[in-house]
Amino acid sequence: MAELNLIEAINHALAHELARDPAVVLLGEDIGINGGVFRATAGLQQRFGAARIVDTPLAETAIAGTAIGMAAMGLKPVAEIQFSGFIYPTFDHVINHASRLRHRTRGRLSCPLVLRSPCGAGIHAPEHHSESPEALFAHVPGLRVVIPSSPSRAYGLLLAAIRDPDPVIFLEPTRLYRLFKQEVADDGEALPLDVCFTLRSGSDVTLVSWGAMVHETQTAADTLAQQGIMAEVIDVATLKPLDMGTILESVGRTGRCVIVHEAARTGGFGAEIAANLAEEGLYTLLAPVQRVTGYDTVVPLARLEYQYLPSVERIVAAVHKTLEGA
Amino acid sequence: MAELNLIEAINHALAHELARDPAVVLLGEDIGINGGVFRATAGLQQRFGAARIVDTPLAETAIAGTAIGMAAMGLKPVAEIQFSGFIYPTFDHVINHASRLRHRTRGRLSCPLVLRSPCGAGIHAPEHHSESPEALFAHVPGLRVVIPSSPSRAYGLLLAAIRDPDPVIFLEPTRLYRLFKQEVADDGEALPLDVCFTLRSGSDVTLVSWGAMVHETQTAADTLAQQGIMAEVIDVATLKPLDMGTILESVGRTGRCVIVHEAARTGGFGAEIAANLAEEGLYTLLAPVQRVTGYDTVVPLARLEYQYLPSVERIVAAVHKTLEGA
Amino acid sequence: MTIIGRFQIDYTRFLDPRGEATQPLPDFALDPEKLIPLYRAMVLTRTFDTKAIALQRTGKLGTFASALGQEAIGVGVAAAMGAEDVLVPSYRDHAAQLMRGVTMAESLLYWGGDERGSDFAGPRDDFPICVPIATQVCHAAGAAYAFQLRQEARVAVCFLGDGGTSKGDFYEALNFGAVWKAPLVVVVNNNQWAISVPRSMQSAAQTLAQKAIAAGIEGCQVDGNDIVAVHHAARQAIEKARSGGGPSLIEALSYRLGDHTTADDASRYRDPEVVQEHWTFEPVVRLRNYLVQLNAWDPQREEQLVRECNEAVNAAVETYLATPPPTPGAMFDHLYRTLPAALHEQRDMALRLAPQQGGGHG
Amino acid sequence: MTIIGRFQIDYTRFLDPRGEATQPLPDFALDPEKLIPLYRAMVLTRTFDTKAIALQRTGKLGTFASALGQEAIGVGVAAAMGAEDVLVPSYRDHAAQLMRGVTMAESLLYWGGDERGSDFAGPRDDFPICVPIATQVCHAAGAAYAFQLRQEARVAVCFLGDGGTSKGDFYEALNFGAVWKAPLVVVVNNNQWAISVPRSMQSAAQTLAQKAIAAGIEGCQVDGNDIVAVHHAARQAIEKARSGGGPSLIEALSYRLGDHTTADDASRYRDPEVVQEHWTFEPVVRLRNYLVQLNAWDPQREEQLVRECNEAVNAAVETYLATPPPTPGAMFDHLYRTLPAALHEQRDMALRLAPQQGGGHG
Ligand SMILES: Cc1ncc(C[n+]2csc(CCOP(=O)(O)OP(=O)(O)O)c2C)c(N)n1
Ligand SMILES: Cc1ncc(C[n+]2csc(CCOP(=O)(O)OP(=O)(O)O)c2C)c(N)n1
Ligand SMILES: [Mg+2]
Ligand SMILES: [Mg+2]
Repeated sequence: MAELNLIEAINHALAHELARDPAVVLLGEDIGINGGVFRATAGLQQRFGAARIVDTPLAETAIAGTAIGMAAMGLKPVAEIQFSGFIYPTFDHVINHASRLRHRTRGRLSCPLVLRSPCGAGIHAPEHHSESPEALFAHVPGLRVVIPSSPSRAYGLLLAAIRDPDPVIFLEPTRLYRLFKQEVADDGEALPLDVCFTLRSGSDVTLVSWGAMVHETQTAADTLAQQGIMAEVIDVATLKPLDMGTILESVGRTGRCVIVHEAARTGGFGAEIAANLAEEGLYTLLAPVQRVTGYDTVVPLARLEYQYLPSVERIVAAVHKTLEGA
Repeated sequence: MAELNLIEAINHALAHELARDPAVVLLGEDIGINGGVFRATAGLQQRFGAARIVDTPLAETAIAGTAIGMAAMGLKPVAEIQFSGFIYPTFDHVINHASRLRHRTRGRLSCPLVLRSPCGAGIHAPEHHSESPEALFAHVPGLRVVIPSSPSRAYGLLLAAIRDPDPVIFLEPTRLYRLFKQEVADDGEALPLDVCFTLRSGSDVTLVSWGAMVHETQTAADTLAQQGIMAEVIDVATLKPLDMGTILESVGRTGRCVIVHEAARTGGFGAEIAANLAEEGLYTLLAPVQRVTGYDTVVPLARLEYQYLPSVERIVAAVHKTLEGA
Repeated sequence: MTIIGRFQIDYTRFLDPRGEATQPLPDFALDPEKLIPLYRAMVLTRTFDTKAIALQRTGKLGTFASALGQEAIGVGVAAAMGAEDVLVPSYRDHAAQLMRGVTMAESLLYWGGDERGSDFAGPRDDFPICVPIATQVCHAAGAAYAFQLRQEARVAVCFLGDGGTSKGDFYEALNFGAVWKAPLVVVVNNNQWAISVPRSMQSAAQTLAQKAIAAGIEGCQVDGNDIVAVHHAARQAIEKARSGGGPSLIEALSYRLGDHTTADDASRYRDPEVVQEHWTFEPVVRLRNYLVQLNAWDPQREEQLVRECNEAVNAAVETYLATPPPTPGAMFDHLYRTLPAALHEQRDMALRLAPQQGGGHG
Repeated sequence: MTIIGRFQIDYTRFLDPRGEATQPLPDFALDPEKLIPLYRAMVLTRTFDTKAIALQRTGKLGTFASALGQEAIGVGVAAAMGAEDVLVPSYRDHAAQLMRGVTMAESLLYWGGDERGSDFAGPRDDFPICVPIATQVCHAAGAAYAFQLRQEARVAVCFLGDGGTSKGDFYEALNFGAVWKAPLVVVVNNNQWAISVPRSMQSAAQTLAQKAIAAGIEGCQVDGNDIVAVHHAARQAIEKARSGGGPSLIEALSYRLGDHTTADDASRYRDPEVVQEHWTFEPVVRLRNYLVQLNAWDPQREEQLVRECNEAVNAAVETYLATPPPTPGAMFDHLYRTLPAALHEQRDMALRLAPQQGGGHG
């Protein structure tokens, strides 16, 4: 087993599936000889050739659109969008075509496409490089939306995404790309795409998060433990379809829930989870649900981005608030 | 005062602002001599000329993108997207530019743009013509998102949208375009863009809705009244910024809330309202919140679209369910 | 100043509006056995269109887009395709679809608001109709790439309209296809209108064929009402694509003789007299006249053909109207290959609460 | 077969790589008073670039995109603009921005992660840097339309890269501009790389100038390292646009001598020897050689210029580094003209909870 950071785990998963399944092709900007701007595809073109690791011209609409055509004709394209802010030109093809090709043709054609993109702020990147668009995709019927928060989950979830027969939006938190390493067995074992991962058990409060914020949330849980507050930490990982059962079960025990995400608050995916709690978990809630999120502002440029991101302090404060409501 | 249906009210509001403010220009496909496929712009090119009522080539990205350029240079463009399914190519410009031009330039440039588009199902339209994308826009910081549900509100809200100094997404429920008429005074009086409208008072349950579903919701309230259940009906109208105060106040009195929208359930804007209730209204809730929504499926073609849409029966059933939880 | 690039756009016509050859004809056009099937297909398409519009007018079909006056384009191109090739159509391409083996009943189901109309029993790999303008050109380029990668001798053939050539997808896809040298043929049905927007307001380019130059591929314009010119150009382009020569763009110049769709009223924005003039150039009579000159066609055959077409169309309409509506559960079928557990409750609710309204045709 | 369209693309160069005239020069190029300001601006840009990269390397600036080797494009074009015209730049266009009156301190603030860097004190109507590739071409076309509608004699001048010409926005915007005959000039800085993707993989078109043909407008290619050719072409295009002649496309052929940005390492994907060769063609020495030939330049003036440029850049760096970080409330300022009540609580929270991390440069 190798010690890998998240981007290396992605690279291993891609290589594994390329070697296993000749239908897998990668396409995107600078993914070939350059190995991707974040190095996700480093070495892959050398190994699998330029016909399967395709450096495209600069056009995200066509990257998504041609990938759909490839997928419909039996390939398993994994398309890379270089930075999060450039994923919007793919929306039309993702929503109007990828998500519904199977439905429209009653299963005659399908779209086993993976759309990979970095997401999130925190690396002092230029404008339009710090977006968290997961809620936009999670609203679209027919898609799967996955966000890993550790190297091993990145590896297992990406394998699952590539093998899935339907379109998967796979968002990778850039801030985690190189933040830490973990033992990852390159054993081709996929993780399930329809469950949350409970990272830590606790009885006082349930912390629900995904992506880079799982890191902050775990740190907050450490701090809380020192204060004698035992937090359960759930990494949602697959936002769509949502495994609400795990969250309801946990909140059923703790009676309290704090949801943490980096995207803007209004209409963020935290709202969906909180809404489900208000519908199906109401009688178990001992205190108001709390959302700790990015503000409803444009993600600011580098000098203010850490003022935008939910901090450990904000998470801890929210937990304290739910405990007051006892 | 004239009796107008919703599309006529739109037409009157456009004409009023075109006459009042020379900076207002309209652009879109078939909006000129053809008067728009739904007739929103009927007669306007004849009256205000082809330079202000601009029939564009067929390209939604450029419709949004050029409108942003116009807005930045002092015009007040009102761009029409012909049908709801063709709004997705505008997302990149709306999110990356329109919503943040003011922010990025610290107020030096701004984007007083209105993007009008039909929305919703229920008129047996072809594929991709029945979308309800409001939640996608409502998640984007810097935008306003408005959906009228009656001719008079359409008139007053559209005036406000055009006069607003920032970008407004203005979604018009096609099913209401010709469903009913109402007295509308063409008096240039705008309605506020930051309040919900309480259409009916009641003490037993709060029904919250917007767009075409306000109609179903009001019918449901009638049915409920016959059963002795007094429902308060709130038309959210402006989803962003959300006037949560009015909803909280109402639910504070009724203790029960049913949210009705046509868009797919998961990540729909109903989630945001329910989440706020779980956060700020928890202690007033006497029963779980209910969301009555479109299913998490592709909006089906005509033969099944009414199976997809929330029905009066579903709304009434949801209200009964909240009353059981007493 | 040095000239570093020279380009030209050619226009081809073989049969003039009266059906007279204007230049030596390609071989296939000398053989009535080759032409008669094309003629039959055009007449069938027109019969189908007439019937579909009638169904819509009587509330038995949804919005419908007829191909009136543009039949030579779909028929001429589809006839140049192999069964192994893949058609990537827009909503006005049933002429081509029917040639490919899509049934009229399927087409009616689709326009009648039933997804099953896109589950073609015949050409299983052909794409469904594409409504979002020009997006299909990207899909076609991707499909072509799949064929190329697997070294299959198949070609992706894509249609769009004059309006569609304004959309970014079209240019991006041509550019991708050209860089890949993929087996892609893109056919522009320039019927001179995009709903109410005339060709002159759609682009300042003097031809649409010249948009190929932006991608560095070949583009040509043909008389889209002359099926010989259309078929000839399509054969050349498809052959070229199949043999590794990369993509081509064909602009087929025609005219939309009908309304944009049944939801449109073209008299609001165009002069009926001009439309009338264009009837002089329409493709069906043109080919018939030529066949008559070849002594390969006569009134009896015409009568018989019309009868056959009517029968076939009527049979399809019967099948269509007899198709029971889909059940509410169909909304959840094929949403994913396996419906996620998270959606089971919603499907159950749909089955339980299904209202009685709706479900009718159109 | 009839030829119905003929097109040609011209290439213009006045000064060869050694600074020798290859053909009769336009008037302005005979006048050192006209040329020296351009030379100064190119040297200033290069000095600024060098300093900005150094700041980034020492953690005092964020990712930065240098214009190394492409200075003649921005300077030559901006010098042809009137103050009333509007610049619509990409992220590599500070050569043009500085000419327009954007200050170096503003530019550094922007790249240092501070939105205030886009609040230009000088050219108030110029657009901020555009990062999403090619989207700015749409904005420029819209701006041009606004000028046209108000009958203002202003021109929108837009820059993008060779990679940007693959994006739908570029084609759509050119097409709109052309249909409107709007006062729009689009300049492609063809520096032959889009990060690691060479020009040859970006498009199969032999020139990028020919993409103009798709929109039915004029396109030309110039030697982008010859400021005389660039400035000449820009003057003509801007003059044409201003006088109602509609849009033009200028492809300025240059070479990216540096990395794509400071976040890039070009040695991973391109041969340093080839880069070395391209130093032979670079624009600054070329113009200097020509000025020397005119007896309008000498080592003393060069030395003085270098000193002045260094001083100006250093002063800007000081201003930049002395600028205190924005306060957290700035996130909410200018989000809307008036902050909606729904956001007051969030702003208060941001002010209250502002963490101590972050806020540094870059
Ligand atoms: C992206 C998109 N925008 C708008 C529409 C609505 N619409 C349907 S057909 C049409 C005109 C298309 O004209 P053209 O491409 O010339 O094809 P034609 O209908 O003439 O065959 C428009 C605007 C659409 N279907 N897709
Ligand atoms: C829509 C979009 N996609 C991707 C990127 C990331 N990106 C930044 S620069 C660049 C290459 C641009 O190349 P080119 O247009 O030639 O301009 P140059 O950088 O060479 O000046 C890419 C892919 C982006 N900024 N915008
Ligand atoms: Mg057309
Ligand atoms: Mg470049």
